[in-house]
Amino acid sequence: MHWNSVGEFFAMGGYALYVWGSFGACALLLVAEPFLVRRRLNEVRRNLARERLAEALDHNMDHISR
Amino acid sequence: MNALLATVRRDLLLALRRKSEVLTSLFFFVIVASLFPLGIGPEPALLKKIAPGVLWVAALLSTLLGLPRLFAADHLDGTLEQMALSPSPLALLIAGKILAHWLLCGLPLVLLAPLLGLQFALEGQTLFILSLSLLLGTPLLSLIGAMGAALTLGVRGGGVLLALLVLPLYIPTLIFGAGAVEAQSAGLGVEGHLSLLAALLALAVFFAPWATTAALRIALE
Amino acid sequence: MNALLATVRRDLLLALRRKSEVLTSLFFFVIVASLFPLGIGPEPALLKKIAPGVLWVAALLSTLLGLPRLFAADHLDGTLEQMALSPSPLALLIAGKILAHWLLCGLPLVLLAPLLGLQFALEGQTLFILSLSLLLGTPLLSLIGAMGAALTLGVRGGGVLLALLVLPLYIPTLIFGAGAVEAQSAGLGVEGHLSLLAALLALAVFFAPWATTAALRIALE
Amino acid sequence: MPAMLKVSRLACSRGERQLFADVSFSLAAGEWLHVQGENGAGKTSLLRLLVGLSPADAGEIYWRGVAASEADFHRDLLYLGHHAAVKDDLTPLENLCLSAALDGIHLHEEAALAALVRLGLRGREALPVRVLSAGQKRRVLLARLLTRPAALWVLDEAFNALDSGAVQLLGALVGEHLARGGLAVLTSHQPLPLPAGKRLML
Amino acid sequence: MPAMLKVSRLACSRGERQLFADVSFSLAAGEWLHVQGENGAGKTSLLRLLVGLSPADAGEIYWRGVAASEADFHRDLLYLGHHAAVKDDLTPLENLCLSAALDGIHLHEEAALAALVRLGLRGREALPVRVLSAGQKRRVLLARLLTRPAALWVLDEAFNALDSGAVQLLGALVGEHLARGGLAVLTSHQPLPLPAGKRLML
Amino acid sequence: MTNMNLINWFRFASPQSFYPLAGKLVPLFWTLALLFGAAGLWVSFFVAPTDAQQGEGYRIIFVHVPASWMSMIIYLAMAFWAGLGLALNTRLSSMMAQALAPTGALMAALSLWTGAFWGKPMWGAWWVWDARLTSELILFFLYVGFIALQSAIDDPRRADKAGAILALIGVVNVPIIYFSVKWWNTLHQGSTINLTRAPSMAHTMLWGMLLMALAFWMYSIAVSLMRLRAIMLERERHTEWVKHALE
Ligand code: HEM
Ligand SMILES: Nc1ncnc2c1ncn2[C@@H]1O[C@H](COP(=O)(O)OP(=O)(O)OP(=O)(O)O)[C@@H](O)[C@H]1O
Ligand SMILES: Nc1ncnc2c1ncn2[C@@H]1O[C@H](COP(=O)(O)OP(=O)(O)OP(=O)(O)O)[C@@H](O)[C@H]1O
Ligand SMILES: [Mg+2]
Ligand SMILES: [Mg+2]
Repeated sequence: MHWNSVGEFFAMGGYALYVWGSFGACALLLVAEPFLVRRRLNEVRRNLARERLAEALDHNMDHISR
Repeated sequence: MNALLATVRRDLLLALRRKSEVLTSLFFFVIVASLFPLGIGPEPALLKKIAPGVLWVAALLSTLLGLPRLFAADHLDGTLEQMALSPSPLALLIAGKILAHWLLCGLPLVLLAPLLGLQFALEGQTLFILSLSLLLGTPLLSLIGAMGAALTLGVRGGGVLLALLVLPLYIPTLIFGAGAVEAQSAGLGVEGHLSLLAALLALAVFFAPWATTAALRIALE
Repeated sequence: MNALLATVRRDLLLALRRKSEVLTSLFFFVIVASLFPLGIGPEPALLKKIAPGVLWVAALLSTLLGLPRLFAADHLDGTLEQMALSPSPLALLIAGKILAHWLLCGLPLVLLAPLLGLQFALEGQTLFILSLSLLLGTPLLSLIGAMGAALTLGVRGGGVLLALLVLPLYIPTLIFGAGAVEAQSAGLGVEGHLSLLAALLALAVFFAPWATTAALRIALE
Repeated sequence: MPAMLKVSRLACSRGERQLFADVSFSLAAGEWLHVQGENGAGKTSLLRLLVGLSPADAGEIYWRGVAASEADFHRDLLYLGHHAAVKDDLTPLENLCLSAALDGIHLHEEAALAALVRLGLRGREALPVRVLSAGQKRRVLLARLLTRPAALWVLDEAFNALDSGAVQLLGALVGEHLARGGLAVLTSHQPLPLPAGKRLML
Repeated sequence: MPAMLKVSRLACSRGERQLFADVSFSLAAGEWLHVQGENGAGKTSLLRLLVGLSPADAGEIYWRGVAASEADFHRDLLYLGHHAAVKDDLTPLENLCLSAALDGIHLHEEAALAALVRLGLRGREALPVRVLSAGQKRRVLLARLLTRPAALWVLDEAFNALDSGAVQLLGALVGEHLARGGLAVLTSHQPLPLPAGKRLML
Repeated sequence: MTNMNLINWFRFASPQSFYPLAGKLVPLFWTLALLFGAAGLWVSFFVAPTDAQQGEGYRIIFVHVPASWMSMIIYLAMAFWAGLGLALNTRLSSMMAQALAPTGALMAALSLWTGAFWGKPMWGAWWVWDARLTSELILFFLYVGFIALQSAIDDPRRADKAGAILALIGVVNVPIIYFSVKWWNTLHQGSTINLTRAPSMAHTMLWGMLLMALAFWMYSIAVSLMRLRAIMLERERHTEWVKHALE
């Protein structure tokens, strides 16, 4: 452990912009991507569910009209 | 006026339907601008010196690349015929098409140019002038390009002929545009160059749609 | 083999019928190469330094400009379908089309480049290396370009997507080609660059027609 | 009845070939003209000349008694040619709405949908036109007949590529148009399901 | 007579739509098949599948008893589709000679000229195809029927845009082909001037 | 015998049997990714010593190198699956390729970004036109091209095949990236991981890098599997198994 204070840790020996710029970008994108994928998956599921509901309604209508 | 907006809406919709189109026009700009350092070598001082010219030529070429498509599709499938027979004045519809072309091919370049300028190690103020010169210059490129596209419509060997016709007309724009950026990075005044660009633009806005319309009517005969 | 020659003959005939085509492709090369002095300013030392890069980029762009037309016309009017159903192997016909493309868009550049090089104040030996590098490089551009053209055939936003796909693949050719000329004008050895170009070319000659054919079959489905 | 469209002594040549030299006819409200002739006789050329897409060598065209070039002819005219004139990347619905917008007409989506359904494109409204069959593409174009009010219909081989049901339907549409007092100029190599009209043999 | 072309249980779907699921037929020498159906029924799709331009979802195609993908099928096959497949900038004569060359056939100019004349293009051989009328363009394409020997003709709406004389002529050509022991698969919305053949309703 | 194996493999390769399996694998890989990531971050910030020449700036290596490696590995995997899909016409492998592409593009972008943020302090420039940097940029463009091409074709089967051809053509670029530092002498650092030679870096640094690389690897698998599940549902929405899969 070679950091004497939190401030020193964040200063990164004068390279703060570069080190945190890199790690920050990685963190941001690596967190954002799973969320986007998750949203896509949920959306697909929602659409499928809606389609099946519509199909079920179609069937009901068929029964009634018959 | 409604008809103009309708054309713009239609062309934007068509472009969005080809999702990739908007993005890829940008990518072309980026890639062309990046080709030069590859061909010329990585010396930063040299790169900085040629940056305004390279970026402007890249903008010009990526506008040029989109030009043949400006009327060709509408011509081939007969939509242009229908436009010529439409009750709305043809010049208005054509102005709409040119505006849409600029929104799709010109505006993105203006927005992206500063980023590419960074790659070539340009500074803040110069980047600003670069964007400004492109903001005045790219509509001019679209307007002039439209005339060329209309003139070469349906002509044999159109695409390359178009380049041949249009590039000479682009030269003043290029000289004043790149000149402004160079003047700025050399610490000289830029108003002269920029006001010439603005004057050319004003002229073209009034003149180009009519010329384009006339050329299109001939192409349809 | 006969079928290959027949395709070449046919494409040359078509190009001659559009007389302007052969000439204008050349003109494009000339104009792009001449735009740079305009955009960058007339300093001779600077121009000489950027000459190899500029000429190579111009060659690359003027090849690129002709690519979308490589298969598009044959696709639209159904000739490509007929070729796929012809008793002759499709790969052979396609190889013929690529060869014709090089004869029309590549070879003229090779022949004209030394003249343009003079404009940029290059010397005799360097001019020779410039032509040699283009002689090895332009067929490579046609072969790689054909793959891209086939992949984007009939695809929405084809023209620009094509540039997006093909330009990255052109980069090695550009680096070695322009590199050879630069090395020569810097007085270094050029064999390394040229033999790499030749190796790439050999690879592409065997591989590209097949890949192109496969991509075309997909486009026809 | 007064003639709405009057054409006198039109002449047209292509290359060194004189296609026709002395075409005159007139149409009153509710009348239609069947332009007939072999392949290459000059039917398409005549129609393009009539709507003003190419200039005539000689002759005049009058619309409601005024020379067509001066009259507000375009507003009354609907021309559908050999070309599909639809965008492959758009859906039939979008195609219809946008071409109305270009004509300066505001078209409600329901009206557009109704036109497409009438033309048997139910279930295809939302597919890109690219994937439609040859006949379906023609139908998308023909839907404009229902959405764009125009007194004069000029249709060049509109019956091509249509199945027999669609031929009947188009016949009925033209019939209704005539009954409303419209005019039509048609070309076709097939017999048409229409009451007898004027005939012009090229 | 043994079947030369045998198709069994072909299936094809486009998008989510199943166009057909179980198409089987066989043709012997001298027989022809009329594929019928409404616009969008899947006729063009079936023909493209048959000639191998697009893959089938299921089913097999045999030519002379061998699977078509392995047989030397292309040599025996002539497919003319919706497309014109002629170059606008070339003359009819050049178009014909060059497409023969691509098929690996050497075509004498007289033979090509004779074919064009038979199709009523006398006087048009040396004009660029661009200026020809719609029907004349189709005729240029159809001239290939006379210059390219093939046992199986697959013609998609070949009767479109033709005038009645040309329709008769094409009927006669197909008739001769059948009489020589050829096979043909045709689509058309019009009644055809041909002896009754097999029919397939999609 | 081999025949049996092949049949087995095909059965396994069908989307309906892989969908639930992928669902079970995703949490597993997330856990691994988090574990390796935590350990890797610990090593990279608190165990690894300060570099003699570069000071603290060198710590960028702990994200730069994993991102660079993954961008190449993912490309190879994508090309492999795409090629398999082209050759055997298996639906699943094409979907795998499609699922991998965006993550690969992300990794390439991160490699470029972190490289630029490293280059500024070390070389004094955000960007230089050196062979490795350029070839990595090409890799990024190849990913973007692959995605753009696939999204531009609406028939999925056609999109798969066209994408596969592009992916296979682009494979040439990967060895170029890897060997660029060897073939051309450039600014960029050469490979430190070398089987024939002892690692030239301090062991702790090496460990940090490896841990982070593993974390990135697990992350990539987890995200791609999630995306794969979404793609499977989208593409097969009309099949019976999807209806049951949702229950
Ligand atoms: C945008 C700029 C950069 C790009 C695209 C890039 C790309 C890459 C790639 C692809 C690798 C992995 C290849 C391999 O393992 O052999 C790599 C590794 C590496 N890079 Fe970079 N790099 C960039 C900038 C930098 C900078 C500025 C430095 C340091 C001054 C640097 C230092 C390293 C180191 C130390 C490795 C690890 C080499 C190894 O251990 O194998 N990179 N880089
Ligand atoms: N430059 C030219 N030189 C000679 N003839 C020409 C030229 N341009 C056009 N033609 C002829 O003019 C005619 C044009 O006919 P048009 O297209 O009007 O025919 P159409 O009656 O519509 O035929 P179709 O029934 O086939 O559609 C054709 O016969 C064509 O060959
Ligand atoms: N992606 C898709 N989604 C849904 N339907 C599709 C899709 N692609 C094609 N189709 C449908 O498949 C059919 C293709 O028909 P095809 O072109 O084979 O018809 P055809 O029988 O030749 O008709 P025509 O008589 O009009 O030429 C059309 O009904 C079309 O709407
Ligand atoms: Mg006609
Ligand atoms: Mg059809």
